[in-house]
Amino acid sequence: MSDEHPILEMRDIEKSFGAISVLKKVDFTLQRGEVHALMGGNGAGKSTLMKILTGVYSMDAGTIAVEGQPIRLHDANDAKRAGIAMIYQEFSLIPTLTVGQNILLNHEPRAGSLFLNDRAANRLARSILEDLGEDLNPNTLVSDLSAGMMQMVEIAKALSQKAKILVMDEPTASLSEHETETLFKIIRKLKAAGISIVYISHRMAEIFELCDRVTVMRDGQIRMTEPCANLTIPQLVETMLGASSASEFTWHDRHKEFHGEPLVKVRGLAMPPRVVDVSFDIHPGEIVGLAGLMGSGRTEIAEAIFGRRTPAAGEILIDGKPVSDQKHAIDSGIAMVPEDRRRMGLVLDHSVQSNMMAPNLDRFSNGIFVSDTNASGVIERLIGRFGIKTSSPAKAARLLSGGNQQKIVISKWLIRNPRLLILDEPTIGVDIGAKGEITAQIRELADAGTAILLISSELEELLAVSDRMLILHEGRIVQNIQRRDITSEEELHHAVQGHLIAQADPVHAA
Amino acid sequence: MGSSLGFIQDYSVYFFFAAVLIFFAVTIGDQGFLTVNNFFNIARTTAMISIVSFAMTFVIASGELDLSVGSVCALSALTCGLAIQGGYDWYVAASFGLLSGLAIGLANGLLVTKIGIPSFLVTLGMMQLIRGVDMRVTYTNPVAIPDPTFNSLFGAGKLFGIPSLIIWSVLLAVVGHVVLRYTTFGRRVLATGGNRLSADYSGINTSRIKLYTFMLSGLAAALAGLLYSGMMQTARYNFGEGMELAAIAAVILGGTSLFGGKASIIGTFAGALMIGTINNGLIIMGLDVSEQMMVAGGIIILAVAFARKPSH
Amino acid sequence: MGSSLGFIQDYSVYFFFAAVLIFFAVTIGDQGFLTVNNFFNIARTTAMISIVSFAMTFVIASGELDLSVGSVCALSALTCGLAIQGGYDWYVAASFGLLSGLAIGLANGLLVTKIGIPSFLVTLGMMQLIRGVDMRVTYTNPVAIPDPTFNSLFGAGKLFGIPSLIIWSVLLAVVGHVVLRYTTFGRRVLATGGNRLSADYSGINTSRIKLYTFMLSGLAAALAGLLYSGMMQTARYNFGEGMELAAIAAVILGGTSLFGGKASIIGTFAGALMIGTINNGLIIMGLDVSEQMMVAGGIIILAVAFARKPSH
Amino acid sequence: DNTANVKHPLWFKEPSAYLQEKANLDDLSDIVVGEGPFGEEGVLYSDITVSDEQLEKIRAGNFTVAIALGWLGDDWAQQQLAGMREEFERLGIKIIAETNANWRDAQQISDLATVSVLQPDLVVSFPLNAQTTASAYKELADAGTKIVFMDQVAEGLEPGKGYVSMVSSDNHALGMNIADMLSDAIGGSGKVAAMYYAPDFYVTNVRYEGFIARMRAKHPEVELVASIGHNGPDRGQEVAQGLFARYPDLDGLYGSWSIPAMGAVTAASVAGIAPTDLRIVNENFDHIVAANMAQNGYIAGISAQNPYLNGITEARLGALALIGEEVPPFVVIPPIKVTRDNLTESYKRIYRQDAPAEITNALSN
Ligand SMILES: Nc1ncnc2c1ncn2[C@@H]1O[C@H](COP(=O)(O)OP(=O)(O)OP(=O)(O)O)[C@@H](O)[C@H]1O
Ligand SMILES: Nc1ncnc2c1ncn2[C@@H]1O[C@H](COP(=O)(O)OP(=O)(O)OP(=O)(O)O)[C@@H](O)[C@H]1O
Ligand SMILES: [Mg+2]
Ligand SMILES: [Mg+2]
Repeated sequence: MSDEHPILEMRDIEKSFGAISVLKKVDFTLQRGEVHALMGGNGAGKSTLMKILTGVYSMDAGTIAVEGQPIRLHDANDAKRAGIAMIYQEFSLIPTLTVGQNILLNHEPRAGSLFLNDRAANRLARSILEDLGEDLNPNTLVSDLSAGMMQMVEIAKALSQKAKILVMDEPTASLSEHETETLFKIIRKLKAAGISIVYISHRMAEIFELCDRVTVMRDGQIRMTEPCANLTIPQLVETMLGASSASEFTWHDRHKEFHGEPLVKVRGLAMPPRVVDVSFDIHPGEIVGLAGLMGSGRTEIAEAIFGRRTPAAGEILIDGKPVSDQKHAIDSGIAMVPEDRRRMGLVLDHSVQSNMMAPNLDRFSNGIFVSDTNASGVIERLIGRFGIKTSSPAKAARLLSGGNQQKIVISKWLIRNPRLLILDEPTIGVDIGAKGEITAQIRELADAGTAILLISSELEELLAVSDRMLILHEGRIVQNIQRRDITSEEELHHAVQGHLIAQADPVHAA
Repeated sequence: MGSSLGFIQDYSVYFFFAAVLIFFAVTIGDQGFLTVNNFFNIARTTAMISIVSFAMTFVIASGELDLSVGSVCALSALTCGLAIQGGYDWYVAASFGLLSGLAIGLANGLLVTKIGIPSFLVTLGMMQLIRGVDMRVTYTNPVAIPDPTFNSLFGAGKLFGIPSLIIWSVLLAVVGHVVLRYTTFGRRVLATGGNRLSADYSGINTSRIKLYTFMLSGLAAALAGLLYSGMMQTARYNFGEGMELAAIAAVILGGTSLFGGKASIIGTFAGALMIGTINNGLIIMGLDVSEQMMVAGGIIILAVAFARKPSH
Repeated sequence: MGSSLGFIQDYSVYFFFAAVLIFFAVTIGDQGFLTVNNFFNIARTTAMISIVSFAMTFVIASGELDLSVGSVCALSALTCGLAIQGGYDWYVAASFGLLSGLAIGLANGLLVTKIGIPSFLVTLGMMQLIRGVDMRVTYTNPVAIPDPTFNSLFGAGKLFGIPSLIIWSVLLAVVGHVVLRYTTFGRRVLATGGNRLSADYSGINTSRIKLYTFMLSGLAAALAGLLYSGMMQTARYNFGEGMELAAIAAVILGGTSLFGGKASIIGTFAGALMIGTINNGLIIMGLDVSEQMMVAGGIIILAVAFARKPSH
Repeated sequence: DNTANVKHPLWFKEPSAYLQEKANLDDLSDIVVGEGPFGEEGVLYSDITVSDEQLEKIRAGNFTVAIALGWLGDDWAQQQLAGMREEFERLGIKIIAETNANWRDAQQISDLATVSVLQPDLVVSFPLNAQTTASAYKELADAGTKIVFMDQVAEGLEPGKGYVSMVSSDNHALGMNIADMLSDAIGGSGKVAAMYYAPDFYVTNVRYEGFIARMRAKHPEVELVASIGHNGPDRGQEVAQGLFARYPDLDGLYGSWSIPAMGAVTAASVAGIAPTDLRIVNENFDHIVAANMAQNGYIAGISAQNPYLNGITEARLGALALIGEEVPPFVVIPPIKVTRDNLTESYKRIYRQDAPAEITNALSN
């Protein structure tokens, strides 16, 4: 093997699903030891291209060479043999198995040729997790984990394969800043060890921080491959989307003061072990951001407000009345976009249209009979508005790209016109264009009087949207601060770790 | 999978049913297979299984199973029969029968949704428990139903020359189809079976939905029991034995996924009628019992070999 | 769910089995229930169902079902019986029986994985088809098995004072447990049933795995057939009727999820033994058949009422 | 009362005065004990013959017949079917359909409806239940099909009008023979138990009633200590195990059909009970119980039917009715008491061939 050849060369790759062509004569080259960003709008074909590389999909035409040697990829094992591993966007974990069992699935340490050595497996898994900065018991069932934790396990699983080529399909989507930083450290270490990495992400900052080169795809074609150093964010966005729309994604003060009776009052909420004592208010028309580390209990708070969890102590009042259960919460006008679209957001085998109708059946019916025609008008409008890439509303949600699936989950809740909209990591996997559109939507709703509780691990997003921020640390709201008093992302980043932001004019805790 | 192939696969039960009909028409058309009377026979004898499998379609679509239908069938028949013998009017007696089925459906549903027992076990236990009750209340003796109105309405009677059993099953097929496809309830059932957690987050009370499908199933099984007893003018503790597997088979043949979320009542009806037609045709062909079983088994496998690769 | 409660729920079948034993020991301990012989009886009569449900545990864990076990049981018994009558040595005849089961398992597996027919239908069709064959080959006559070695090894014999049927079932429970828990095959079965797509992504040949579980199930059913015929010194076409539901019940009682991915062989064994113990105890109590059915059905429901809320 | 301390089957009715009267007779061998469904006297099967002239007429008729059985899978059904097939062949009547309802009356109704499409001239059938299947038979009869019933009559049909005739073993006598053989086997006194088929099923009900009547009348020293049901032949072993666990000192057992009786044999041998300490009597003659009896096993007596003769008789009665002959409404085949002493000759009578070597060898040991 010589060093003249790039570690990976994909030439003239074509792929269609049925009549729809997804990849059109795609060329992609990966150099040894580089971190190569693969970018593009939702549905551009990034995941499809990489799944061809791991043998999940078979290509219709084209060639693939690893270190100059042409290879054929029929299944995941061929890819494994060729030294290729991938962190899948939609996760490749088995929910009924433990963390340790998942990380080493299909390459478990053995005792003899037949028997498994689970103890060795757990030791290995634990050490990989420790490298990732996670203190997670390998005997935990994966189905008990939060989305962020699952992502860490998925990463650990790919790392455990000791591959030459590592594909990461939105590895930081559900990670908070802290985990992201640890991951970056590891990526740099891998790079130093000569491992080549394909890095897919919609987070611009990460690309510039991490990557050597970037390839941009649009509509199944390669539009550009350039060293990062030669590029600016607006250039990149324009190549991806065809027009610059990143401007929407900057904060502007809505100059609103929220006094009067709050819509939601949270008092002394406790859900051990993560949530100890949490109190805050949300007013109609207000956008409140909730920041915290992964596993700090943000989801638990959100679900308590939505009536899905019974707190151990404390109370949650809507219109002054305690929330009894989810039905009560929904009837009081609360809606929630959950954090895991595949498990909680979608019926993957059902069509886009039926998914979007699910929470709105009362709206699209006379109480008994459903009117699909009424619904399809509204739904087609939303599909257009968010640029949801689907050949038709009848397409199964499973067949959409990750970002487009997420757009369905968000837009189906917007139909409801809720009084309080809880968004738990709403823009996971969503491209920058759509993020702007979603941000605009949130503001529009708030202007119309809807209260918003936004949970996001992407501080940039929190900062872009919120009027006020709650900072959750060790089970308590350690700071309740107006957005306008935060001057930098850096500041917020530290606050989340427990270092308070100096406030000019502290808001009195409600 | 190409979409044109997809079409054939989605409708495979209809194609295959047609193939079965054509085959029998060619081979034994002149031996009585191709008579109105024979088709009436097929539809009449599959009426009960059809009706039970319509409701079973809902249960399966919501992600559960109901194995208790057979013994509920007998329970309802016996309740009604004993009530008629006890001097109640037939419609009161019939209501008692239906109520008994509804009650068992309710019990199944509560056990599954409130206590969280897997439906396979709840309804298997219930199947035994109720069969025991069926045996006990009548000492396994048959209960004669000496009410001509009842027997005509639920059994051997005709309306405009069409046997009442056929009217029942066609009527309920239409109702079932409309409810599944065009009502909020039907949509909620499908969402529940497709992904329960996601349906829950969407504000669908999935426990309530499951409860309703079990009640529907109890009710349908009870109606089937009334039809059996109308047809036989007698009720007996062993009505509906083995019915659960036959009904589930019809449902799955019709293209409903055993894992929930995808269902078709018309498919189920075609599935039930196809099984009935095969049984009928093979007897007319003069095959002996062992041959009938072999061929019928083979046909079921063949019939779905055309069907799509399941996603699970 | 609290973790301490979780523990009880995970092990609920053992707790409940213990409760059943204690109840019978107190009420009918002096009426013959509490004798070594009676426990041997229970274990012996549940040996076949246990063995079939061990393999069924693998099938269910991989996300499928096998309804053909009952008729495969009879097929193997008849094949072996006819071979012995045809003058073959007992071990050759037994191999023929086992091979017949393996062949049906292979056919089931190929139809499910290559053609993609839902296993419920494949194996339901196969159940009928093979039962037809069973009837045909013997004209439904019983086949006597006049081989004392065979009958002792597979049936009424003892080794070190322990009935051979018990040795078979305990041995296979241990093997099954080890394979499921501690081998790559077992892990792959669980992964396949836990999420087939993810398992595929991880490079597991899930079709192959499912094929193997069906072959295992065919083999186990065939062995159960040999044990039946050894115990009764006869093979009959109707061996194993209704066995499929009983086996699935034992599996689910034991804590295996009908949706795949989670399984326990020891739990299955406890489930099978518990059902056997209940049947035995109720007979000794002198309940009549209808009472037995009511109580047994109720107990199954109660037993799992302790079990966890299913995640599906 | 030596049968007072047991829980009788749910369907059990006290033996009628008529039955008790017959049970009081010393010798049952040359009489018909049972009465027909309408109280008719039974006619012995041997009185039903077809003359050459009648045979000509039957053959010329080109008649067709359908056989609708309640179940298959034991010697009883097999021998009946053999008798019918042979006799119909000889009579030149074509069998155009055979159905097996596999114990389910709903299935039987469906089978009969399908059979009616073929418009057979004659149907020979075992009605699984007199009440439930009645309307299906009535439809056939109304369409002009002649019906010969096996073992029981569907309700609402009358001999000569709705159906031709009913052919049955003398089931009352069969049950009484069991009591006699059981008593003989245990030396006239001791403790016995009965295992019965739990569901309501006409022929087995009648046998049990005959058994009880005879026990009371003739065997006061034999105490019936337990009566326990099974709801399927294959559960016999499990039930017997429970029985032996609770009553380890039983002297004898009425084991119902051959399959459950053999289940009891297995259960007894496993429980370590010697064949000399427990005698089992049952009511189906097949190879397996015969072999056990020959080997000096537990089976001490078999109250046997001769189902081949039932088959022959049914075919003859049907044929005669088709050419318009008058036939008796209730024809009876008397049971045979089989013990080890008359085993080979009974075998020959029932199966029309010599007993297999397995049996004869065992007998000579
Ligand atoms: N199995 C499939 N069948 C049909 N269409 C598919 C299938 N898989 C992907 N597609 C379509 O191919 C297109 C590209 O999808 P892909 O997942 O590669 O996008 P992506 O670039 O990864 O997008 P995202 O950023 O949203 O993850 C999408 O329009 C999607 O709907
Ligand atoms: N470290 C962990 N180990 C095990 N389970 C966890 C962990 N973190 C979170 N979970 C699970 O995820 C669910 C949601 O957790 P939480 O509310 O703490 O999440 P969060 O603060 O939104 O963080 P995340 O970004 O991880 O979702 C909890 O019910 C918990 O069971
Ligand atoms: Mg993607
Ligand atoms: Mg969260």
